[in-house]
Amino acid sequence: MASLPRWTHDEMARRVAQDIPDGAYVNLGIGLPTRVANHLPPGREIVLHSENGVLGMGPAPAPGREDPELINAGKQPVTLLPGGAYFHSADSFAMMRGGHLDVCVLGAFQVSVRGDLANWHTGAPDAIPAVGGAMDLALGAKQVFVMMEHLTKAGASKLVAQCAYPVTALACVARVYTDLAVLDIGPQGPVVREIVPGLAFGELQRLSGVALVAPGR
Amino acid sequence: MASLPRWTHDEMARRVAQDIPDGAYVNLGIGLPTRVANHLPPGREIVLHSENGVLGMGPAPAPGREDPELINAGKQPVTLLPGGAYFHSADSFAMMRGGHLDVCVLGAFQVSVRGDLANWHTGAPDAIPAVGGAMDLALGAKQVFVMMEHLTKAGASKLVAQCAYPVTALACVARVYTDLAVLDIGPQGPVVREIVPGLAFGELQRLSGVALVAPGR
Amino acid sequence: MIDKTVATPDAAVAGIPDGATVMVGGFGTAGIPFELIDALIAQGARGLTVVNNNAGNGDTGVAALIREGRVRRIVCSFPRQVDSWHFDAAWKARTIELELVPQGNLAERIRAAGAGIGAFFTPTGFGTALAEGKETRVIDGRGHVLERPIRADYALIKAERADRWGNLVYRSTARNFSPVMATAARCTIAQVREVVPLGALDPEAIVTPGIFVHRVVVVRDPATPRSA
Amino acid sequence: MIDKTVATPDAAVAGIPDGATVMVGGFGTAGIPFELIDALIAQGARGLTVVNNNAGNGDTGVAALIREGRVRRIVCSFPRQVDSWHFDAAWKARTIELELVPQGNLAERIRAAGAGIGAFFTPTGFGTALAEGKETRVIDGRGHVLERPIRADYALIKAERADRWGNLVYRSTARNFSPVMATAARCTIAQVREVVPLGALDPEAIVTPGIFVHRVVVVRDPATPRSA
Repeated sequence: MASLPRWTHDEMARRVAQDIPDGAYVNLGIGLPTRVANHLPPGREIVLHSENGVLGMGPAPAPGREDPELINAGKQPVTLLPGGAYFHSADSFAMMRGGHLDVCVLGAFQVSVRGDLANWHTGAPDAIPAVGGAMDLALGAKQVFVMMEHLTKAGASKLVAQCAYPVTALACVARVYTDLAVLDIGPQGPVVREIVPGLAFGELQRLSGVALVAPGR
Repeated sequence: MASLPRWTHDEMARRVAQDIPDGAYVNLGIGLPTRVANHLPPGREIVLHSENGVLGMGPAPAPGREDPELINAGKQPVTLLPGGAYFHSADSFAMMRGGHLDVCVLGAFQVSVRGDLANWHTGAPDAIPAVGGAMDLALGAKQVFVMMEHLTKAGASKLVAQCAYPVTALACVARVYTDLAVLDIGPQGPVVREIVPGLAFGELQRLSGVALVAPGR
Repeated sequence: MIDKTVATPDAAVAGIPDGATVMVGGFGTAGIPFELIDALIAQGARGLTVVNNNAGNGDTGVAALIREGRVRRIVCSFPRQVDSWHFDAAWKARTIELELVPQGNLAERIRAAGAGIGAFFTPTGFGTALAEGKETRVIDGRGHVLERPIRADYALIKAERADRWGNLVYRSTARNFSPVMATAARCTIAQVREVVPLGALDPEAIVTPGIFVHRVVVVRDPATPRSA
Repeated sequence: MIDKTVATPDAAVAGIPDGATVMVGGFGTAGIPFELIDALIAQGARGLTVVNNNAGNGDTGVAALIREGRVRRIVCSFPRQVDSWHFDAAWKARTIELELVPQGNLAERIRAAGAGIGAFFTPTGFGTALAEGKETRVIDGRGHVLERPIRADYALIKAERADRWGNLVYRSTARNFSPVMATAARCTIAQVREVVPLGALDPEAIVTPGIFVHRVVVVRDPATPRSA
């Protein structure tokens, strides 16, 4: 396991950022997806949405300039770019549910071969459940991208035939970016678009536990 | 008929205006109800709503100062008072449908003894139908008042056992102001609250065609 | 770089195909995008479904679109007016189809389309001829009608000011249906009196965020009709 | 004359009875009406149902209300946080009931209450544990869940400025749930930094028209928490 070639989190974020076109309206979920903001290609104007009621989010403020009332959905201080706008929560989720965002990038526990997403609850019976905007975000864009490690710490594939964790939304994921590969969720299952350099398709297939469609097929 | 004592339209409007308390949010329908605005008692601050997206309407502008983009739902030029606000049509009707207005005053073809309202369509088969905000207004306030002549030109009562015209909304009318009387729609039917001076209850009952509850009962 | 401005009304309405559903902002004399409608007439699209509160007044705007025979079907709340003669003639000739919708349901159905709501129960219209054939349900003792979203291919709207991202602010009661229509169309086209630099619009006061707007064209001195 | 201002937070929360449903604006550190919540704690109402996006952070605001044992039931989207220890303790002790609602459905259900919508079909939550027992329907090939309005007796919100009619404007992301909560409560109570003369707020930029607001109290220097 330790010898597997892997993309770093920043390399994953850079790879996702490459797929976001100029002019796109994008929501970056809490955690790993937030990092995509640091890698948006210069020259592209990309408008970031946060579900607590803002479009046109800018980078984090300089230290000491934080405003507790200008925050993103992860409750981190942010800034507003020229052209940004504020609105209330119902308008904000209407924007998502209505399919107006181009891309949402989300983290995941598991993604199934038909694009079901599990990212809100481990299913542990004593855990306090919390869903936040996860279920709305999973339906909230023309394309939903997932960023996750390919394997759990125990080495199990997070690409699965059927989600074992409680699902967030059904058949919602378009593309998955892992530390090992980039895969599209196609009608025949996950189609491998890229593999981390140094890893063979056969090895990726063996690790993944579900049938993958080879690149170029 | 010609010898009946009757309140004039302005007297009717003044009577309605007396029943609108200080601080009320009010929508005045097209036609006769619009006249109520001219009779609001001085010293009361009453906020007028128009369903095309304005609260805090003021009087008509001075001649030559009309703005075709500042109009009421009757498409007449109006003004905005200090404290007024603009909003879009969905927010405006949400305000009505959600029961936030205190009073709507509407015209009517007929009102039934259980408060059904008919005011949008004569039912003539060749007439082009048009409803506008009528059905929304009829449900759009804590209290719906109707202003209408008591009798048709042919002398038939517009208070009826059951509406012959297509209904606008069921069981929505709280109070009716006619040129002959003021009546509340109670569980036992219309309760006479006032009669035009010079008309006896018995005569009002005879003209009305439906059983009235006498004042003070 | 995002720049949604286009040079002319003709460029703004380019590509609207025959048979499209087109929402048109405006109520009475307020907020009607006359120059976009004129450009649509010149462009030639036919067989349109038009969604507007009214069915045209006088000889301009939606009335002109109807006069030119471009409208197959209209969805509105109040077609019959003293000066709706072009609609009246088309209706009597049975060359136009009418879906009559209570005004609040019209606004809410348009909002539902923009907000991704599949359907909603509304008390408005319950027990009336306009609810005939529709699913109903009594909720908390009150009758409701199930209403579906109204979506459009295009929305033509008028606003006061925009920036190059397509953020919009309106002026007084010219706002009316335009902000909800902007959310319900695949392509929203706004005519504005002025385009200001990015950042010049107060972010607290933007009514339509640019995400809902696809093309912006400046019409500095738009036509304003006399009061109907 | 309309004058919705009251002198103190204590006067603002007067009359909230035991068992009331109380909406509380705010998301994370933004827009929380701390001074109104403190006044509510001092006032003593018990057995409350609280509607808020979260279930309290640290030792202030909704967390303090929970710590004091005033909350029987909470309706929220995200109770579990690093500093939600008072909720966590009450939940483990089974002294608090939780209705977990996806955040967008929470906002839309609150809006529906304010807008007089009886129920609506939403795609959010379809096929998940949070839709169990709820009516579902496939509309245009997509699964939807029927959701009901969430109403309240009181809403406690924070805004930036008001006038004596109760018109409100907010500041940046402190807006969040407050404008929809204001529409869904029988009595909406706003704490604001400033009351300005009638007419001083731009009628194009008022976010919450005064019709939705019943009491206004000035808290010139409200508490702001550290980032959670």
